[in-house]
Amino acid sequence: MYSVELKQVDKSYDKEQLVVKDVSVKIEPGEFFVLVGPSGCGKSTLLRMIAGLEEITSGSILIDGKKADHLPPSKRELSMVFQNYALYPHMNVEDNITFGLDVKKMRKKEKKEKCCEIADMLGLTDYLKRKPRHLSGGQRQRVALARAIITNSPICLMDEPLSNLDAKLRAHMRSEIRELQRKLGLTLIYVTHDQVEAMTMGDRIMVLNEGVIQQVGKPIDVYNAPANPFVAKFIGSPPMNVTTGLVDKNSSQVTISEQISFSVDRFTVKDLNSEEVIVGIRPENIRIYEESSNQNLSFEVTIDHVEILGTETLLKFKWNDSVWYAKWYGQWDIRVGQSLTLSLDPDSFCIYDGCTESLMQGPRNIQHQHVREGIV
Amino acid sequence: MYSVELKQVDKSYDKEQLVVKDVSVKIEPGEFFVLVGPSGCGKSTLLRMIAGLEEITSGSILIDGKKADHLPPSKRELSMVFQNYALYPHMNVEDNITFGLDVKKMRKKEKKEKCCEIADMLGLTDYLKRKPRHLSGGQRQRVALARAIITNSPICLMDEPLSNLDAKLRAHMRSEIRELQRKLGLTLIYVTHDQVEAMTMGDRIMVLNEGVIQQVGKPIDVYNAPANPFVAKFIGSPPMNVTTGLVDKNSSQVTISEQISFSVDRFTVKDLNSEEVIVGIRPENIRIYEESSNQNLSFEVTIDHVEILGTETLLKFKWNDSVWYAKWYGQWDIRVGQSLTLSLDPDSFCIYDGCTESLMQGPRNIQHQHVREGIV
Amino acid sequence: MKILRPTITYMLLILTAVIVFFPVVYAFFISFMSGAELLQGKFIPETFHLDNYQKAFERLPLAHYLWNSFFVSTVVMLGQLLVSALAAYAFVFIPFKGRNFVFFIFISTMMIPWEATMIPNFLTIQQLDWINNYQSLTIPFFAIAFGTFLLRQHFLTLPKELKEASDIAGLRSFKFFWKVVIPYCRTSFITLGAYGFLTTWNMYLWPLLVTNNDQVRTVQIGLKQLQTQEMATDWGVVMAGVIIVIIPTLILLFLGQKQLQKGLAQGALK
Amino acid sequence: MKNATEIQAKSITRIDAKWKFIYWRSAILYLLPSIVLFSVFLFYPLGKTLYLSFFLTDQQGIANVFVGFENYQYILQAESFHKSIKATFLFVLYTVPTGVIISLFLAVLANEKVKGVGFFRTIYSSTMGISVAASAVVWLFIFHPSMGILTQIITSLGGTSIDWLLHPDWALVSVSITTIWMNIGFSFLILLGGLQNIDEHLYESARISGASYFYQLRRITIPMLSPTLFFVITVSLINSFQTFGQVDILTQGGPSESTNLIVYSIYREAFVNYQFGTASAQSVFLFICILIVTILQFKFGERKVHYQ
Amino acid sequence: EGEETNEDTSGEEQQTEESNESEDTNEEEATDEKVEAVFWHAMSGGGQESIEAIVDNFNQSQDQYTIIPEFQGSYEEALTKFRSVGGTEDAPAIIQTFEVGTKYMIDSGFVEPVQSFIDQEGYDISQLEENILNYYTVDEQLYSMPFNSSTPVMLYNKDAFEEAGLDPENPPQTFEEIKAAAEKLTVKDGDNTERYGFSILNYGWFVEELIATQGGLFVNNDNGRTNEATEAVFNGEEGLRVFQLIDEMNKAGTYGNFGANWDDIRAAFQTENTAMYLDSSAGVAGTVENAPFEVGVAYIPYSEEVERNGVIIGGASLWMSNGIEQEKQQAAWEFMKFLQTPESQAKWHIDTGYFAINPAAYDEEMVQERWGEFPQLKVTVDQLQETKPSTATQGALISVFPEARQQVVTAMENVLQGTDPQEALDQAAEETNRVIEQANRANQ
Ligand SMILES: Nc1ncnc2c1ncn2[C@@H]1O[C@H](COP(=O)(O)OP(=O)(O)OP(=O)(O)O)[C@@H](O)[C@H]1O
Ligand SMILES: Nc1ncnc2c1ncn2[C@@H]1O[C@H](COP(=O)(O)OP(=O)(O)OP(=O)(O)O)[C@@H](O)[C@H]1O
Ligand SMILES: [Mg+2]
Ligand SMILES: [Mg+2]
Repeated sequence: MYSVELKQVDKSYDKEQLVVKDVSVKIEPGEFFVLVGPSGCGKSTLLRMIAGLEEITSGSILIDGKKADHLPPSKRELSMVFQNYALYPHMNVEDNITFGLDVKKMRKKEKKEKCCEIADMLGLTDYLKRKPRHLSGGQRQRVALARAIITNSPICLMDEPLSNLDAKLRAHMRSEIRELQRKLGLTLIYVTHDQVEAMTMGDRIMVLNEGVIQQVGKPIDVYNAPANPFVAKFIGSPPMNVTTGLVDKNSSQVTISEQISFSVDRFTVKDLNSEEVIVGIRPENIRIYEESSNQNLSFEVTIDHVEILGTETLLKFKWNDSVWYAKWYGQWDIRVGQSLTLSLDPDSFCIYDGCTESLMQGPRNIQHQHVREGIV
Repeated sequence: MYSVELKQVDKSYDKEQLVVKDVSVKIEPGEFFVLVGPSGCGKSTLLRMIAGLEEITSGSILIDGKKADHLPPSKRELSMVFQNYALYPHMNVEDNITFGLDVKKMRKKEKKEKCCEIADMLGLTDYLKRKPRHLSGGQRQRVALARAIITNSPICLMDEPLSNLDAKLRAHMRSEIRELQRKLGLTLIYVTHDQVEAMTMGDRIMVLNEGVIQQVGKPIDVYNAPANPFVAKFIGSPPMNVTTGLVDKNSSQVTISEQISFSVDRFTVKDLNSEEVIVGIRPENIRIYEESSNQNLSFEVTIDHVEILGTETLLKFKWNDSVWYAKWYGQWDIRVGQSLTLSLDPDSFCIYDGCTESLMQGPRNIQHQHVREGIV
Repeated sequence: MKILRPTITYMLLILTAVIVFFPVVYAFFISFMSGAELLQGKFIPETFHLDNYQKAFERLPLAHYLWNSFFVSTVVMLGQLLVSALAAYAFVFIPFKGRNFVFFIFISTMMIPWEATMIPNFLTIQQLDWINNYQSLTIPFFAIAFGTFLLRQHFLTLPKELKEASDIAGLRSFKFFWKVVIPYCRTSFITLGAYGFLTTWNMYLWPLLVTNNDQVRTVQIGLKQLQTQEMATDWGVVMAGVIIVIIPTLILLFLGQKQLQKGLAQGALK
Repeated sequence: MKNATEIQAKSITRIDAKWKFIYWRSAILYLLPSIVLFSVFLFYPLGKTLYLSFFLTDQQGIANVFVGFENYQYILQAESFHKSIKATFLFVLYTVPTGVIISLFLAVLANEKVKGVGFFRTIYSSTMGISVAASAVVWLFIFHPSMGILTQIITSLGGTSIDWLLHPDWALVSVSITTIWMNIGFSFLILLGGLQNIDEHLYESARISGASYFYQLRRITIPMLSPTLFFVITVSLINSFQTFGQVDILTQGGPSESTNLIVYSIYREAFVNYQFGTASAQSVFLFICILIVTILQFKFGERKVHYQ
Repeated sequence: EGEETNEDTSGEEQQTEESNESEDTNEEEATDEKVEAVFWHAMSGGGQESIEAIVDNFNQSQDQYTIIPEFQGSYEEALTKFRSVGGTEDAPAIIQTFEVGTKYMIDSGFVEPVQSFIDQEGYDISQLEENILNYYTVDEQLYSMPFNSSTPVMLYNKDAFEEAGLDPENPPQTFEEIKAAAEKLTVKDGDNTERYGFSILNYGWFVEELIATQGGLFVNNDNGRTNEATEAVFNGEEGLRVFQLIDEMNKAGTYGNFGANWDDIRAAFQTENTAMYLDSSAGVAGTVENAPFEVGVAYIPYSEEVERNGVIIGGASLWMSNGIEQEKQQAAWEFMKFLQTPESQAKWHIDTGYFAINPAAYDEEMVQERWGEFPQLKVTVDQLQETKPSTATQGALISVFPEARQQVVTAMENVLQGTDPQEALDQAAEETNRVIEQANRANQ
């Protein structure tokens, strides 16, 4: 179990534009660390720099505490799983798996044994003699995993390993990879742009945008209290609804769309740099207006689109010049075009500084969201 | 708005094996009809037969009530969107869109006007002069749509049009296509193997397996009362938990795993062909055991895997020799390895004949699932 | 309409095939004719006697020539594959400076007419004392720009992750070349191989220049030897020679046609 | 944020240099066989040719009188060389477009999905396996003024027999026909491969639009095939500039030097007349011609080409 | 050890070894000491068969020398190679070179004149055909040993003569007679000419011959025999007459053009597409044998304005390399002598139709037999023997002969396409002069 540490790492391909900017983070030994961000934000670049496939422009990388900037990939004691699996199409599964061992001049028998062991673990025993093209997507994925695992490298890097699989298989492989990582105690750095994977797999996730770290933390924390509107919108599906509000510093009141207003913490307001704040609320915190709820936080909308996904219903509507979503548990029979009065939960707001975009106040009702501990 | 009717359509490529078997269905004018099923089940084949790209082996196809078996594709008044878009890579967007009109020898000005109109509708105006390879996936998808729409054909066929897009874009395009179909009043036949698309887009869906129709109906009906275990497992994510139970015909009691038993309708039991039934229950209908619930329907399990997806928590565990899932609303702090006592909701069971696999009794608690009408 | 199209297609196919293949069939028939039949301008011989073939083989050590041709073509083929593959590997997988420039130089060599360099080459061979050696028939042809180009195009299609995966595993670059690149690009190797084999098999002027005796001569020279200048040519025998010469290559071509087509197309597309 | 200059300042040039050196070294190793062979058998002779073109050579082929550009001056004003150039360009004009069009036609035909098409593909590609020497001999006989099948067919149909290889105008045509036939196989194979790479869905889409066969051919097949066509045309151009064998066997450059293509003229200058100086000058001229044509081809032709 | 030193031909050696072994197993020792001499020739087809048979005979006739025959492509191709190996160890002991290469060979300095062996040994060459020797004798020295020699003759279709009302036993002799006969022999069917009266192969040699038989020269300085030739003179009146004949007949439609290929013109004759044509004496037997009609052979025509001078010898001769081991030269010399024996010559004459260098061969039984069968063959010999020796019939000596010949062919083809004969000839002469001048410049 090795740690990986990045220190002020920069990367530029064309010596002009920085693709990765000043990234510093320490990945603990045995951690499942997820790197997430939109396409082109530099995730792969970062991973490839750790692997040594790409030079770093400045900064340095420490593996197991030792400087590794100029080590060739093979000396970094890591393995890697590629998005398209990078299986050698002309070799059968067994040869593919033992490919990395060839270098190590292991005895043939030993190699075979090891291969069988791993194949067994991943349920590949029956396919050892097949060529990759005769395997299904999930099986290929497993071969790629096996190939990474067999080298016994303490660090494993994965670059969107599941993005070529269909939804069902993806769900299955998610848990498989997670279990494997636990069992082997790997330090795993996992790149994805799928936020379901980010949410469910990692011990910690790091959200990246345009090469800059946005937030590092436990998935649930990132979900509940996104550090800035970008993270708020990126994590969660449908994304958090975000709008601007005006703040009255005297009364500590925030007004949205001249219609809705609520009060915020006094101290929070003091730190504000501008009159404007960005207010975010997750779709599940938008409710049907009931008599009992706060009059100030309700508004009427026309539903543009309804999607019933079995146990939950998704509503789409326009409000305050942007598209909003609401997500309710259960199957709701709502027609497109129908008018509804909705209300917001004041305790669920995330409030960001309109200028610096940093989080001023997170939601207070996280307790409400059924986090129950120790039920037996 | 034309209707499309299939009458006992068979298809065989090699004159030996039937790829599509005895398919009869009528697609109503203006309907959004989704064809769903696992890979290789014959969806594309069916669609291509409707388009006239593939001959039908037996049976017949009626378009707008008229027999169309031997019409060439261009005479069937339909348009088609392919999975890989099939854009002409050497033509710019405008030429791609107007390709169908070129064939019809329309006047240049008229063509241009029409193209602009459609491009405007789909937000492609800025890209008209670009080549497809300079477009993003979503833009390409839109060009393909535009090309299909511009011909004004009353029927549109789409073969997995979104499968090459990433999740976010897919969600967006889903509603876009649906809105377009409504606006233009198209009869749309839509092939997918993604059940989210199936659930959210169609007026009706048809589930196909190995070339045979499994069920045709409204998505919500299919979800709530799948016609057989195949559909039950195919629709819904995570899939419905399915297990076998023994039935005592006298007492009308079903026993699962010698541990859980519940009674079923007397008349249902009478029709049974065997002693065995297949019992299905959706993950969201598995609850934490509370004192108040039925003792008979509870059991203890060890949790293998937990995934917290923002607003819902997914649990995986083994019971009765198969993998089961439970899905709860909210963020639950449950650790892997923890033991939980769970209970089943007796009103949510789907019970299938163990022999014929047909639905004997659907869930009775669909009302419970918050279907509310006419809230203003 | 449904029947019409295949019918037209078949008619065109047959017609064009007859035209294209006619010269070969014609040569085949003539190879069985006696001199008198030839003068009568017949197309199909009265009897298919093998006299001409017998004469051809008697007159020249054709079997030995065939063997030489086969040997030389095979060696050139292997040499070309190796040399081109090495060069293509460097162009694709080693990011050295000036790569594009060197590649351009390579490609430009395709434009040098072989005849333009033949005289100095002949002198070189002579200085190397390679006259009458298999070396002189093979080694000058090991490096061909076309081969490098074709293989490079195919190597480019190899996912770069394969290279990276082997980098991480720590594989030597030569081993990667040997264990991954070559098997992965089998089609284009077959293509280039067939191409090299055929072109070498068909060489005439150069083998004649650098060989003096039957020992290492190739079958195309044999074909020339069957023709005469001042004395009357025995056309039947010549055509028998033609048939003998083209049959091995035709067989090779028929066998490898599919691969060849795939591979060549790959090289053609940038 | 840091700017570009800062980055450059920070980057460690020493390490850079080390990697560059390693890459260079291994690149050289891999390229060595090619470079050595090219140098010995291509660049050195080319240089030598250039050198010789400024000399008169004696009977042993040794350059012993330096004449500067005299050889060039001579070939540029000599009528027979003008004829050579004219013949070469005519030959290129006859063979390249026709050959490509015929191959394209055959490839399109053989791309139809009908039973037994594999057999026809084999037939069409067969000419690739027939050597220049063999095919020229066969065609020589086909063109035979008295025994040749062509003359016989024409006269039996009541036409006027044609002096295939004897009339200056026809001789070049005859050599062209032979050449086209010989090149069909190669061009056909490449074009067929290109056709098969075109996505079938494009045609299905066009069929739904109601595009006719020829409309599809014009608007889809040809543009999609353009990279392959470009390649075939380039290779055919280069090849036809370098045609030698068929001329040697069919016409020896005659009659009236009408088929005295440049390469053949070089051969004759060098090996029959032993004028290495003028032969070399012609070679250099030819090289420049091919270079120019190829560059022009890449410059203008490639614009029309669509790459995936 | 002999085996080790000569790797290239070791296979060949084994072959001879084997053949010797089968012949006489006791002479293994002797086999090793045999001197090997390489013989480059340019005979393909039947000629190759015959030459190899003769070589075989020689190799078996004695046990000192082994001659190894090696085909080297056409004369030009063989010469090309010789140019580069000449004067070195790699040079063959004997090389067969066509007559137009004579001057080049002499100037090259790579050859040993056979005269030196003749003198050394006192070999009697008077037994050989004088008119053949003349060609290869320069400055009183016989440079090479004549080998396959031929002359042009006119072949005609006797049946056609009868059909046209001409006397088949009295063929036309002069240009005018040819013209007249051709007129009658030409058969037309609408636009198509079914049979032409007369044809000449587009080959410079025939023009040279037609000039020589009028006593005309090809180049100045007595055909280059008294001094280095500096100028072409074939565009003089003799040449013009030949070209005018061709031009006039061509315009009259009685002249058939069958190109530059020997086989084509023969086929044309045999398929009765032309009634008279000029051929090499080497081709006579084959044509007579194959033609489905009676074939007549006549002397080549001459202009009525001059008297007949006869023909220049064509074909090729054998040259001996210098700079190689003495032993090999000796082997070559022995072989050349062997070739001159009446038996060898008789076989050669019969197999190929080339002349016998040694007229004694004609008395050999096999030749007489053959002549009985084909009396036409004798005409060719008569024509040669009747030739008046002169610088004209001795043939031209120019180093750039192949080029000059090519120019003449081009001129001939141009005339057939309608160019004025004088203009065509002048152009050819001018070109030839240029090359001669250049060659002289380069070889100073
Ligand atoms: N080899 C390269 N040369 C130049 N620019 C590159 C190179 N590789 C990547 N980039 C650029 O660097 C940026 C980051 O790319 P990177 O591949 O790291 O993104 P990513 O986060 O992995 O995206 P994705 O989710 O699409 O894989 C992009 O803007 C990309 O265009
Ligand atoms: N052209 C063909 N020739 C022979 N068999 C075919 C052909 N096309 C499809 N099949 C077979 O028919 C069956 C159904 O194929 P089809 O393409 O309709 O499946 P699908 O439902 O569209 O699958 P997917 O979701 O993977 O697209 C498969 O078993 C397939 O192998
Ligand atoms: Mg990436
Ligand atoms: Mg499909």
